[in-house]
Amino acid sequence: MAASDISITPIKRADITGESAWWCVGCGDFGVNSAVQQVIMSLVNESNVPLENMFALSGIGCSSKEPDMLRVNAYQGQHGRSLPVAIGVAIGNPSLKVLDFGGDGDTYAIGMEHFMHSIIRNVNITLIIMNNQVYGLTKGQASPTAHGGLTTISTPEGKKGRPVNPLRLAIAGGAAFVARGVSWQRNELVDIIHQAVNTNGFSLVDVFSPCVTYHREPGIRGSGPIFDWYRENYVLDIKDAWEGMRNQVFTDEERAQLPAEYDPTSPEAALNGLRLISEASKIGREVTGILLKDDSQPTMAENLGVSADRPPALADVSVENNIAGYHDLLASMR
Amino acid sequence: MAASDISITPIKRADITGESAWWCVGCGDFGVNSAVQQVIMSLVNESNVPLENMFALSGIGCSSKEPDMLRVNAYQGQHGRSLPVAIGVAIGNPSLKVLDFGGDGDTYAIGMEHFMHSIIRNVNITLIIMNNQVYGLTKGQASPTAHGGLTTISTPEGKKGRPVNPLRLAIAGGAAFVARGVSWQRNELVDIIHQAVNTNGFSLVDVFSPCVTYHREPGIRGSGPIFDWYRENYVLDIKDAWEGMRNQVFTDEERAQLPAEYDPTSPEAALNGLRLISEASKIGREVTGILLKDDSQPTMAENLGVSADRPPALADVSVENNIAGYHDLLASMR
Amino acid sequence: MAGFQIYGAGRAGDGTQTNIQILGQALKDQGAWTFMWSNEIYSNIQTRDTGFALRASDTPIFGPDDEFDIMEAFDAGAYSDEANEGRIPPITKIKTGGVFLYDSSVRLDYPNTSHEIHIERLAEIVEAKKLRVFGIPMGEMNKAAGAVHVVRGTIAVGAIAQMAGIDKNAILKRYAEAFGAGSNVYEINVKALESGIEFAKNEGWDLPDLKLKLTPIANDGRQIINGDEAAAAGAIVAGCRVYAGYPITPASEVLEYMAENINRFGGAMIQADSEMAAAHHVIGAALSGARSMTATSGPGFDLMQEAISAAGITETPMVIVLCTRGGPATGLPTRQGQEELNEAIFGSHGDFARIVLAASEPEDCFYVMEHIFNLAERYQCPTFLIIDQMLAQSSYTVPELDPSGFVVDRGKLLSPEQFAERYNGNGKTFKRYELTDDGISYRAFPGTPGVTNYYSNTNEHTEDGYLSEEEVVRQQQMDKRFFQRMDLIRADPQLPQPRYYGDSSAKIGFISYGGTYGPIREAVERLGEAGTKAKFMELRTMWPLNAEQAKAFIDSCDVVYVPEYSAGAQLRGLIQREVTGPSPKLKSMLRYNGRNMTPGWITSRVEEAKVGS
Amino acid sequence: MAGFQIYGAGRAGDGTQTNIQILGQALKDQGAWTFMWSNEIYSNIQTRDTGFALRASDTPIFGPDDEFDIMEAFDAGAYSDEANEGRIPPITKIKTGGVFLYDSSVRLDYPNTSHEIHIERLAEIVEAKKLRVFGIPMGEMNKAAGAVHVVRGTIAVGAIAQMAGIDKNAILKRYAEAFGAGSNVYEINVKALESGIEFAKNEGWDLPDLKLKLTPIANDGRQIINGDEAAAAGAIVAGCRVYAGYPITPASEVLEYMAENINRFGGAMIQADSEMAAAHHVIGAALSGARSMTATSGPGFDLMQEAISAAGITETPMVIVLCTRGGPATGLPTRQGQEELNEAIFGSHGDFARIVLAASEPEDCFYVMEHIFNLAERYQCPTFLIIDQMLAQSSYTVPELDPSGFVVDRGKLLSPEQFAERYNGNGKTFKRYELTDDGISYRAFPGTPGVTNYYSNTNEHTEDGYLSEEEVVRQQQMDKRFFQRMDLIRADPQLPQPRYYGDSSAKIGFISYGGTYGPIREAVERLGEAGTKAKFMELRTMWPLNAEQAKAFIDSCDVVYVPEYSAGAQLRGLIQREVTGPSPKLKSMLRYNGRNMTPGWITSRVEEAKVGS
Ligand SMILES: Cc1ncc(C[n+]2csc(CCOP(=O)(O)OP(=O)(O)O)c2C)c(N)n1
Ligand SMILES: Cc1ncc(C[n+]2csc(CCOP(=O)(O)OP(=O)(O)O)c2C)c(N)n1
Ligand code: SF4
Ligand code: SF4
Ligand SMILES: [Mg+2]
Ligand SMILES: [Mg+2]
Repeated sequence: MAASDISITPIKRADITGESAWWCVGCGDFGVNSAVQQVIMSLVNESNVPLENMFALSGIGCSSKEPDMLRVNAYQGQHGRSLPVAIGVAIGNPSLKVLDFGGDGDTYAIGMEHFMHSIIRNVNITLIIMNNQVYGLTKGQASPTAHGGLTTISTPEGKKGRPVNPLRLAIAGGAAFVARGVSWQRNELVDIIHQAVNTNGFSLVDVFSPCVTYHREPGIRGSGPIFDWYRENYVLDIKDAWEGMRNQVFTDEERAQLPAEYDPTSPEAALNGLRLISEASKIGREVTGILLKDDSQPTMAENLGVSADRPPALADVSVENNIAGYHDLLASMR
Repeated sequence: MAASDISITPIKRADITGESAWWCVGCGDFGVNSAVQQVIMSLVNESNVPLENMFALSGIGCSSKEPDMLRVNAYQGQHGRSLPVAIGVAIGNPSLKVLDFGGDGDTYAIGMEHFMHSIIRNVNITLIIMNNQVYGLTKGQASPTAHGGLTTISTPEGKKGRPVNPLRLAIAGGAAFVARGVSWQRNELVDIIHQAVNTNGFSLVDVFSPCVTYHREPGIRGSGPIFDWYRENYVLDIKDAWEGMRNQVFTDEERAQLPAEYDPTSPEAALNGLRLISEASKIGREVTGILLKDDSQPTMAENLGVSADRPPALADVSVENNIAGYHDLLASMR
Repeated sequence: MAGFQIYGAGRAGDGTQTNIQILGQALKDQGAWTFMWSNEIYSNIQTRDTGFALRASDTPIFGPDDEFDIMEAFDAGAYSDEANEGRIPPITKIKTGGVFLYDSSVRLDYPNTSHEIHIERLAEIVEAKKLRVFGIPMGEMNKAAGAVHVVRGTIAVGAIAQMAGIDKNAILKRYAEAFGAGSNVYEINVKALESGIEFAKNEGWDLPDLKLKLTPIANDGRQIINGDEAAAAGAIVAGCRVYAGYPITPASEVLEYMAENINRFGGAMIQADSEMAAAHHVIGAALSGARSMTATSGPGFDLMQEAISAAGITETPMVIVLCTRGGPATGLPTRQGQEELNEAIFGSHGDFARIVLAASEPEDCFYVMEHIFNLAERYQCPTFLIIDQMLAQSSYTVPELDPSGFVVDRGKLLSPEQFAERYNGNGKTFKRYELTDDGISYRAFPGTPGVTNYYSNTNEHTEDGYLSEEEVVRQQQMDKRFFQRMDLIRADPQLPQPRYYGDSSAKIGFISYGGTYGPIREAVERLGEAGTKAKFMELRTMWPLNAEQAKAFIDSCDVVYVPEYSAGAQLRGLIQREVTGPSPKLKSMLRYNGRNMTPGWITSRVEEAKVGS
Repeated sequence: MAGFQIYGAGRAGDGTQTNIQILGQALKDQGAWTFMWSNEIYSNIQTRDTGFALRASDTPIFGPDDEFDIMEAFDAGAYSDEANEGRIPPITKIKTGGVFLYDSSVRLDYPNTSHEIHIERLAEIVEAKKLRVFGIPMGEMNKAAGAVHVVRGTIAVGAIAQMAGIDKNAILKRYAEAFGAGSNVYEINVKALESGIEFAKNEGWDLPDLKLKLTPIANDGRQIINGDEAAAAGAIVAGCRVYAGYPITPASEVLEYMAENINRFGGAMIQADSEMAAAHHVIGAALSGARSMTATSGPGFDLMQEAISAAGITETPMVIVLCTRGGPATGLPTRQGQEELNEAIFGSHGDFARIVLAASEPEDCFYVMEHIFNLAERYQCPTFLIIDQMLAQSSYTVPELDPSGFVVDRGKLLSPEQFAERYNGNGKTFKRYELTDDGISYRAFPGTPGVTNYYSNTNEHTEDGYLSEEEVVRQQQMDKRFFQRMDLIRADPQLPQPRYYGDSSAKIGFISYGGTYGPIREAVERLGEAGTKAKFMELRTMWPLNAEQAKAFIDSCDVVYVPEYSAGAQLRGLIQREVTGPSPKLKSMLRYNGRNMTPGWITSRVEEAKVGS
């Protein structure tokens, strides 16, 4: 089918697959791409979202090659700057489903301004970060999420100083949806991304997506082992985290007040999530799972008075049809 | 005395006062300036900090005119960019006491990247923000801290969307010191700034410093009344906030666990502070006081291996004295 | 041409500006052409000296004149550099025989407190300039009437109206508009105005030489508008539906205009977090299919450089109104400057097509927006309009602006129907960067049927937008995007053409752009009247510069003056690059102290050059 | 000049690069001059085709030659555009009669799996180019020896060593250095090397035409270094003690070098959050008194524009090494480009003094850092060094670099002692922007005695740094900071002077800058040898451009070619602006496909032009 034929459901993976692969064999990003494609297929095939309405964006980095791996409407932009472009798209036409892809350098270093403001403005997009602790594309310098001690070409003595914790910032900023996925658990990741896309407002899905080429832990080389390192040394499932915190941090009375399962939709989720992150970090771990889901806040488009039914991109700009309004406009300046 | 004579304590206010005043009569910034001068005098006169070691920076804005109001080593930079310059100064010579001044537009809009990263890197400086909810210098557009509904020239229908909450972000980012002052309570403000300067690491002092010219609340005009509006409708002292939260939010058992007074140095301060901010916001209030003080983390200078005793600015750069090292350096590339 | 020029010398917050503005509006209603500007506006908000000025004439005018006929002095800042900061007091700018109308109250109120005027201290300059001095105890009159200090200006307006024969009712109409007829503020102003008129009448004051013969206009639609507003209004009429910007002098008025107006037409105004964000919002909105733009000035423009480069390689239409001011860095943020031409044309990394236009007065700002948007979409490239601070922020009287002639030409942007017709069912595949015969690829609206692979990429890319580094691909895209595109642009008849003024046989020429237009045009006229033939080429398309046209003009002259507000002589550099090389024929006239040029500033430099040669 | 050029055609991750590098190092130890570069390096990390190349010569060389004498082919990417993406396979670049040495294994391992070489498929080109083909089953030999796939390259090195007569021990020494003598990896490589030697010996292969007569150097200090490393090392020797940067190709090597080395000398390397932050860190560090710098490329340079303007008005020394690449936007991020000259000279808003230098090979990069820092501090202004991707990232053999001659001249930066002497006890007051006779104001070290009012301001300011908008103040500061400063800079004898090559009586000239130097110099020599006299002016100070020198050179020519890596002909534009205007004498030679120029690429264009005329 010519891609420009009116899209006919059901679409297959091949229909939304780009022309070549740009990642090292074994790179975690493949897992993310696969999950993303699955979500797109499900949106189109099951939720009747027209493929025409998908819009993918990215910055620059290995992770930002994601639009090259897809075949959807897309923009691959400048390093760190995909979010403000995504805002333009989402406001220009609020009927578009905007997926923004980035790396940990892209979004949490140089893109920090936009990251925080996009959250606070609650623009209705889903941001998917392939977090690998390094600048992959520029050959392995430490990124802001590199853990303390990580040795890279830019931190020959091991990284000093604290990493950026995106989940904490997103919760503090008031994101509508905050989750951490891992690239090697496809089904969970699909579920997370799916929920993110279906949340009205700003959704962050930070995914641990290991760089098998430049992320080097002492004694570990290659693809498989770095995944193991993550599994064994770094991540902590939110269920376990909650369980552990309930049991270890709280008194019996307090525990009685706490639900047995972590609930990302509870009004306490923001504070509980932050607390979980802190507790996990005390044992050097990072929480995975859905931390927060709250789409009670108006989106940026709503605040600006535009909507899928009133998209600026499709506003009538013919002079004829607007002439009365234009005359009014000018009459006020005399 | 010629300012370049070796400074002799005690210094007087006039010694550290600039050439003219750049603010509207009644502007809150005068209160901040006065407190800052008092802190400088106390540092110099009582704590034996040489006046030579003070370094003030700012961006652009009414608030950023602060260095023009002082007479100390200083840099008035670009809008939103004083923090990265401050980092350069603080790393170039860690013996300098760096005070950075900014506005809410300056630091929380365009300067957001640097705000978050300066916090996370824990650079040893004190950031003092004159928060007035508007862009004063450009004549009154809404700033990121403008409260919902505020009418300004850029929000003729009232501001829509959430304000940036700098305290929440600073706590989430891991600042060493986080406080909110108000410009009309000089003594408290002096105390806060003093503590901030004496904290090793990144200190944020966000000060409500009303713009008497452009911050317009319905039915309120001029200098006095806008201060009253803040007092009566907007701020909530941390003591009262804590008291209120203890009594209203917690069960009796929980309350028993909580200290009677808010303690910014407790290990729970970060989470308690965030909780206080949330509770206050539910009644449309902003907490004032010291929320957090924790200087346990290494500073950026420490992480980079420089210090007051080993300042790059004063490193010996003579070729003669370094020649052996230079030869080694070059010998490695053959 | 008959007219006069008034300077209101007061203090920020004392109402000087409002009253002068009202006087100007009333004069316009009476048939005058006016120009109103801040002559002394400090980039800070405080109760310090300000000067707001008004020029009125019986023919159209586009800038200030050299000296002032009347000065309204509301405090001592009018004649004295009180703070000893090197300030040149405005009184020096009254012309010989001019009028000094001042508040003779012994004590003034806030914000003029302690800046009372001591008339005896100006004896020397009054003598030297043979000033006509009129004192009115405005502050005291206010107090007696129980009115507020800020209406002192209204008293002054009344006195001037009386002396210069301006219709009282015309003025009252404007006060009514400003404050609401019948409101308390209005009534206070009416009384003040009347007391001013009375005072002057009682004293028998008269200024026969300043009486303009005007024909009141029965609402012929003439507008009072500044360059920013005109550009913003023009943008809306041209179909701009997403505006993203960050406040900055002298561009904030564009943002504020959009905040007020764009939503009514189905658009959105995004007050961005920074200019960097704003520029990328503009790209995003353009990708969604909206006509979008931003406006900024120097420091903000610096922050947009990367986005501009992205728009360049992704072939995204991007409209920027660049309001220039005195630099570098923060520089002189509220004052005149044209130091951003270089950056507009040569900033950003990489070679890509771009278009840089300039406007010279608000009418031009308004109408050029039609072309800006059409050019940006026709050639899918960054397109800038440069306007300088004087033009951006001064209020001009211009003929009624007519939106009806605007043509919206979206170039090769396919409507959903066109898209369907072109691609659906015939096996053809849409390719964002297709190599077409005419060298321009199609755009489309994502979200409309069939548009599923609209891929824009800041990496070098294949025809369908995928990253590629192959030399053949690169060469083709570069040739299309840069060489072929610039050739098309050069040949486009909608590129604003230069305008010529003065005597075409003259051997003295001027080349310039932007707000220098008014002063130069008048200078050329005055030179002509004084027997020195001169002519003026006003450039409107700065890039690509039409070298043949410029060469023809320069060749026809013995000397070509290049007046500009730039120490770096950026315009002259451009002419050298594109037309002449370093040439003794080109003579710079540089003004880089933040102050406006006036006709006399220019003519005197021609005289000097003559004496020198 | 005798020498040869080898191309290693493999796949990212298969060890091609390492082995070629080791061969190059060994050749250098044997007395050769080498040049090593990535000929095909994609801006992505994956197992796709890469090409790493080595040129060796018995005289110094500064760039690639046209064609390859030897190709090591590790998989089918060497001869085929497998993915059908428009890629031109490297085999097309072997010279007639050249050598094709390939892995003849039937199956290859990761990352070359499924890209096995089918030699029969190249019959045509082998025939046409009369290639000498040598197949070694490298993969199979590895497997048999239980070694790893990546040492196939070592086998190839062995075979080449045998055929071209390169000393085995010289090579082993470099493997020992790379992997540690006696280590397991080392031993595997030794075996592989030997097996390659044996194989070739057994087959009786020989390449007598490629045997270089070299005199092994007994450690004469000759270095193998790329432009980035040379600039970074030069910066440290020049006293740079704060480096702030953000990774970006082709400048990351500067950052990495600083990360490794600056702290030992009491300095700090700040890996910034962005280039914007980095540039401001540089300003801050300079204010503290440290020599500081950053390095970046196009997109990062865009982000520094505002900071540059701030350095301009605050008179803060700011050193930027600008490593250029193919643009616009992301463009061709790992490939050759010189599209940032315009932005370096004309970017940033406002008029201020700046200095833009260029270097042409690593030795130049190293030594010019002495002057960059001295100039930046002497004139207290932004100072840039432009180096292009080829120069930044290719490894050159250069004579031993000597730090001992560096002079650190900090201009009017007062040491604590000098400050005390000048100001203390005599009632004189330090003023940061004092109007001095020589037009340069003093700097000082905050934190040292007496320095209590060191105030830098991005607003226009008085002599002591306070904000001022007064016209007199503005005029004085602008005259000092811009006009006077540029005059001083122009007259400075330490501005790198142009270098001239070739026959000074020639009428064919070349003007260029940067890494085009090597290819042009060779082209000029070859033209000369072929009887066409030519000469070359290598510009090293791009701004301020010395127009007299350029004019003299151009006047002495009938035609001047301007080779550059820019579709926009940015260098030519600069020459037009400063020297000639549009001139038929100037002929652009533009290469903008991301590939390096070679001598033959240039000479053939001269020939074409001749034929054409
Ligand atoms: C303004 C700018 N600065 C720097 C670069 C160079 N650059 C390209 S990708 C990248 C970092 C990539 O790291 P990350 O975002 O973590 O993505 P990853 O490659 O790890 O997926 C950098 C620094 C650039 N392209 N633009
Ligand atoms: C890059 C840039 N953008 C915009 C401006 C214009 N500008 C000057 S001050 C200011 C805002 C000031 O607001 P804030 O920081 O809150 O300070 P305040 O004046 O309220 O104290 C702006 C937008 C600028 N100088 N530079
Ligand atoms: S370098 Fe790392 S992040 Fe990039 S593609 Fe390879 S494995 Fe993935
Ligand atoms: S405008 Fe507002 S913030 Fe600025 S000086 Fe006046 S009162 Fe203060
Ligand atoms: Mg990464
Ligand atoms: Mg503010």
